[in-house]
Amino acid sequence: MTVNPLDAFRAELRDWLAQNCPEEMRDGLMTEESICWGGKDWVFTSDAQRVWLERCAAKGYTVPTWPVAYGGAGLSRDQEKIFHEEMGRLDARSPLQSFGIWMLGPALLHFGTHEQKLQYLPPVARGEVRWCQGYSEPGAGSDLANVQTHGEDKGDHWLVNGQKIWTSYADKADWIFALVRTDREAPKHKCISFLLLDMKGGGVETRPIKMISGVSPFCETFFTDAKIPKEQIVGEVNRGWDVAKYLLTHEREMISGGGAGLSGGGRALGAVIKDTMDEMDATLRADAMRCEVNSLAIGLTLERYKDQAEAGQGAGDASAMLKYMGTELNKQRHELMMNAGGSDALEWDGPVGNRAGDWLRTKANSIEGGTSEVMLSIVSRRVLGLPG
Amino acid sequence: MTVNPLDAFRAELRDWLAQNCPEEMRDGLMTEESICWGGKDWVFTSDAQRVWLERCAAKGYTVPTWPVAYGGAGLSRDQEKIFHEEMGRLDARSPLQSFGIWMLGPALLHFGTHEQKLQYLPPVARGEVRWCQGYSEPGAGSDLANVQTHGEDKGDHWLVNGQKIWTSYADKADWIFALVRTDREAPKHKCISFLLLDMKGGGVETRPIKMISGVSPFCETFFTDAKIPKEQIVGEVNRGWDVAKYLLTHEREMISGGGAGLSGGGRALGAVIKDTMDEMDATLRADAMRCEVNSLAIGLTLERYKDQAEAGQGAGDASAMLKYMGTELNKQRHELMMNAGGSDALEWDGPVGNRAGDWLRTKANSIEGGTSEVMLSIVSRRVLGLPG
Amino acid sequence: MAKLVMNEEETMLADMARGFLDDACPVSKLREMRDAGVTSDAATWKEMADLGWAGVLVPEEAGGSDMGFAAANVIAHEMGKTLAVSPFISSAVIAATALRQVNDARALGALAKIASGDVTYALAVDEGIKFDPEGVQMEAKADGNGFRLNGKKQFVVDGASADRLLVLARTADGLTLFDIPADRVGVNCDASNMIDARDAARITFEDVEATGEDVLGAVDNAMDILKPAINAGQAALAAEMTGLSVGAFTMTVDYLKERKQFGVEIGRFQALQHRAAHLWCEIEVTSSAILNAGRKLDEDSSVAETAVSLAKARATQTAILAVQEGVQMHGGIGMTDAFDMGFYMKRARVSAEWLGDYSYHAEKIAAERGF
Amino acid sequence: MAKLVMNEEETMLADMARGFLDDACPVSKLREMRDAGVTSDAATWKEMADLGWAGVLVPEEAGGSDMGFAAANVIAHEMGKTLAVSPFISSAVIAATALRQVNDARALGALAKIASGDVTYALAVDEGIKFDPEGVQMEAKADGNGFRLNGKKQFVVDGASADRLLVLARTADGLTLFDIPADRVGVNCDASNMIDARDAARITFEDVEATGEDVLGAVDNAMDILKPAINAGQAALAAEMTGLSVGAFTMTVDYLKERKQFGVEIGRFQALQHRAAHLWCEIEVTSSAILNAGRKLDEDSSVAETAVSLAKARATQTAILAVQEGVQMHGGIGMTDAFDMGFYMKRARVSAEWLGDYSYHAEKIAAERGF
Repeated sequence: MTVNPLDAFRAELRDWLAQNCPEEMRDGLMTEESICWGGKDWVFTSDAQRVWLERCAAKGYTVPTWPVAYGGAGLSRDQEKIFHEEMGRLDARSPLQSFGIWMLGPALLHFGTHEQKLQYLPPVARGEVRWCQGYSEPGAGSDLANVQTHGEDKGDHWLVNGQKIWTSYADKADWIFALVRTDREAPKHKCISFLLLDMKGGGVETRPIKMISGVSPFCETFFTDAKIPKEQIVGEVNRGWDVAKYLLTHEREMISGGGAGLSGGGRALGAVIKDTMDEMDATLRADAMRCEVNSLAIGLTLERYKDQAEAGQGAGDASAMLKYMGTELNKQRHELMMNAGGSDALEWDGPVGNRAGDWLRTKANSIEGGTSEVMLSIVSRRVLGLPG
Repeated sequence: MTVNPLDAFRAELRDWLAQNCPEEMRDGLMTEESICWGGKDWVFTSDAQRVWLERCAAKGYTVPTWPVAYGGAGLSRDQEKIFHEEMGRLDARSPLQSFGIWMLGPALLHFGTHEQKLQYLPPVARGEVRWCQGYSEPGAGSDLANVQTHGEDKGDHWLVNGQKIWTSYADKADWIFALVRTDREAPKHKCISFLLLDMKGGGVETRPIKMISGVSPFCETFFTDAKIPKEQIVGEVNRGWDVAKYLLTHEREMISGGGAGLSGGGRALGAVIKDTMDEMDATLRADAMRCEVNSLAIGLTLERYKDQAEAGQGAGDASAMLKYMGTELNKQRHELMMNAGGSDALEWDGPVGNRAGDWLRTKANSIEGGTSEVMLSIVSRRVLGLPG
Repeated sequence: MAKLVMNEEETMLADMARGFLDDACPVSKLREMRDAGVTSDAATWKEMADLGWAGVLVPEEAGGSDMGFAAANVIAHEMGKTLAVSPFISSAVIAATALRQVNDARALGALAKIASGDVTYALAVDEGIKFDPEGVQMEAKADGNGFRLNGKKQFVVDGASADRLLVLARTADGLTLFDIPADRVGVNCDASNMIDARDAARITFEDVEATGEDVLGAVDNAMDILKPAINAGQAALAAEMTGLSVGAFTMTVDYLKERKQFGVEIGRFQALQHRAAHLWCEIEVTSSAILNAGRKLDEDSSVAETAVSLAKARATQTAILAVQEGVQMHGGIGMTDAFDMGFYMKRARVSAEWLGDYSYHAEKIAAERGF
Repeated sequence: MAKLVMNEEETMLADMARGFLDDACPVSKLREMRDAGVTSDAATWKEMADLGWAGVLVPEEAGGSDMGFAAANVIAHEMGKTLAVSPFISSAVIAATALRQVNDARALGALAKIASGDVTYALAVDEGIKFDPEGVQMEAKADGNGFRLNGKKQFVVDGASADRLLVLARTADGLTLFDIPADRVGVNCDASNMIDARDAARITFEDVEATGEDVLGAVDNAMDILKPAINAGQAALAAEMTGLSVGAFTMTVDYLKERKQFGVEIGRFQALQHRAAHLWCEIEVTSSAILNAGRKLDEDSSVAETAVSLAKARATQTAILAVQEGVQMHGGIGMTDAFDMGFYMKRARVSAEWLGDYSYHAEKIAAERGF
């Protein structure tokens, strides 16, 4: 009797999870408080969180699809699906979240040298180094290629001066990857390099920005004569926009995933609705149904795009659709959760926790990583071929 | 004891209506079949329809706010409100509908000479002459001032050649008011005259356009060497755009009125909902409530704009709002009525009458008289002062 | 694991179908039929049968091509693009799926006739204005060894041209599905004058006699047979509606590129661009639900209910948006009968109601999600 | 006949209010209070009282300005534009209207204290997460000549700073409205940490003694007194929300004119233009409902329910749209605490819930329309 290799993988994984996922990590939570971000300064919120990270890292399960050589588990697309299904079955928390996983990883895996991958990726996979992203600049808004931060060529290094904004968790990060203008004359898309900077290497300062949700997930980041060795570049000099564009596509899919509820947050609306069924009026119920229908279909679309990618059909500009639909859905879902919470949801840390803070946080979803308007324009021009 | 003059008017009117409105005319209907359009070729659908028109015309009640000299009853704004309230109380049909009342009347009352008013308005008020409107031209779409129909100056008359489209009921009308280019050189808004043409005076032909609703309320209208005496102009030569603009504002309010349900059609959704309550699902009910809320508020807005006009504050460009909101509402209402009708509504002249035809007809609401997009652009630029 | 990507066979099937339909069933064909007062097209159905479409869900032993539900969706999707007229969903999808649940020689014979296109079926369920199979009241009273059927059905799609009817009726302890010829004594069929110019009928049953032979599956247990069939029909209809959305959308985007107003192509106006882009996003998301419904049906057609309801709910909302935007963005010309958009709008409306409207399916999903 | 146009006095009142509020209560004032953890501002309320606002609904014989409900709406509307902090709706509108229904010397005395600004009131109705006065369960048990109140209230707006509370409780045969001092023994007030940085509280009542003197109106008949008061409060709140919408909208349109992206003002982008225009249309339509509610209340405050529900339903939907568009169109900066838009968004959310959300009021209208 032959056993389907996928079935065997599933059985083995299920076993491993049963034995290794601590009980406290089986609540499926994805809140600001429960997430493990890792990094040099990370303080584990519980022993269980530390153990769970260490065990997963040892198996490559913090970055299941990365190659084993770089700290991953080398899972295929089918195995990855099974991995998420089995994690979901246990309501297991994600062992580690990080911009290193979401953003730096894909950039290096696609554009980096073997040495760079070996140097930077395993610490990310083990949760030892925390990264942040330096793209936006003050006043540039949606015009991301409008980079003013400048890197002067000093032979063996660049001398970087300038300012970034909306750098998520920069105050807590160890390293930053940033778009830097390395040519003053060349046109917008041919003057930018994608550099890697040690934030504790001198010349980098951060200042948190307080948001309407009351917290400061974003910072302003200032570079003053920061010295960046020449080898800390991803891709070629002045071709950093290619890397950035690649990552933008990737980021869109990632952000959309949050919205479609494939991550833990997605279960929230359904749970809230069940909890408040008795008090829920007809209009709220009708709106929640619509939201649920859209959520399921957007989730399937994310799956479809992943399957397409595996089949060699990259999403490209169509990923703007995922970003747009996923984030708009997420905003709507949180509006409904506020509505369902009534006056209990109107207090900071009231009876329903930080629901208001989470709601306000979602308002940034359709702005960060490219606004909904930019996404629609990308679809209109590059997918539909409309003029202008 | 003094009697409030408005109360006295109401009492008298109520009496008159009770005695003069035929029983058959007390069904509040406003369907294609029930409307009396008047005109030389009009065939009354019933004796009651004829009697009702004649009695109203004799009192000036077909055009209650027009001056008595021109066939109206000279009612004030307050009296007009009472007139509509009392008509509504009896569910009385409107005795006469016509483009002469809605469009030619306001144009002549504002721009016409006393002679023109005396000549053209009383026959409209009595339902003896039916007018249509010749604005749009093929290919011009929303760009109404793009007039190619040409009137050559022949001393005592213009020789008109060209083509109009979307001329409502032109095949049934006796006269047409039309925008005609009377100067080939002058810029777009200074070359157009507002002319009055006898459609049976030679040189005018019409061809009905079949619409998706299955009927042909619109026509193409062709002018071939049509001779128009010089006195048949409203306003000055080459200043017809002023008249047209004035009428567009007026038309927007009128079309919006249909949408807000101040005319008979507005009661339909409420009635349908009550009839199908048992079969109505939660989503439909929630949508119908939203529609009802918006309907009431848009109706009040129409009232407010009328009250403002009476107080000397013309709506001007803000009338674009009425047109936009009213027509979008009406489309939505008919979508809901189709939904409420289920499969019964999917047959031409099925168990719920011509509901599908009425639904399809509403799709033109947000196109005719200026598209919703044009209305939003008017608000954006002229009301909000946004650039572009 | 089944992937949410069209595989090679499906892509080829779609290409082939598109080629045939563009040629044999452009919208102008529907227009001609409408103008002639004709609602069915037996000759084209024969051609489709020759392509294997009538037997898409019929086992090979009965002469079918047995391509599966996802393939049926692919065909329906392409049919939607040009509003092709055929009894595909009624006969090749719903009836074939129902008959397939019955594992006997008679059913196999019926399936063979469906596959060859010699016999067409229609599903007679609705009695009120909304789809509600569980609420069927029409009576099939036991009478000797058989039954007597009395009652009225409406919105029987493809019912005026069908050779046979699947009739759902109430028996002593539940619902029973009858498979009877449309010309049996007591069956009176009134063709409905449908806005989409397609075949649908109101059918009355007066003391119609049915034997045990006419029962499909077990007495009082219609749903065992009918549920998978309805699931399959709803999925194919959702696919057809999504094809319709794509068809209407393509016409609209083409128009935005061509049509000039105020001196420029209207497709340069950002407000229209964003609306077109939004509509494209909606269609793209709905397409995932269609693909998923096909995959789930192919896995197990009796438990695909949620996936199918998701597809039909999304397809309904999307198609209605697509035709509304289609008409509005075309302006006056979109409102004329001479232009094709009206046909899309009317078909979308009929399809929105058939086999359960948005709300019916959204409620199914809500029930499954526990609220 | 009352016209749906602001009359001269109303226009003057609005101008005057705007002048005062821009000066005394800009959004920066709310920001300062929020940063200092302060939720009420007695000094400014005194100034407002001197302007006649606290007594806007108090008869002249009690020292009020007695300007009527439409005038109260005008003031609330202006307050909404700058998010001015005051107990205007709780005290000057709701409590004053309630007390006015009671035609006795004690009530007149209380009204005088409201008008002078010396005493402020809060309305304690909610017990669950949604507004539902008819469903109040808090018990006021007959005890000798008086009552004992036991229970909990939440979302008592202006409750932490109020001198007196109007408390709705259940008595033997219905609901009764009590007017008691906030510092009576057994009343425990917990200030809620509200997202809009305004005053609201959770209040518990433990064996609180109340005499017949403390009852407003008749025992078991609270609604005779409370219904007009709630109507008036809802209308004023709707007016405040519409002022808030105008405030957020004005900031947004100004930003569209200034802010450049890709080299041009973002207000040139047609998609944003149309969205801004749509929002303006919504605000304009809602304004009519506000004006109408004021007129209807001035005609007869006890039968203005539908007009008021229309105003609150529309105002809620419009304000939520206005702040959503406001944040989105401002991009990242709109999300920062340093920018004022967040204050508008949070206040809109709180106001949306207070005194009945959209759905509560839409259901009232549906009920009145017979479905």
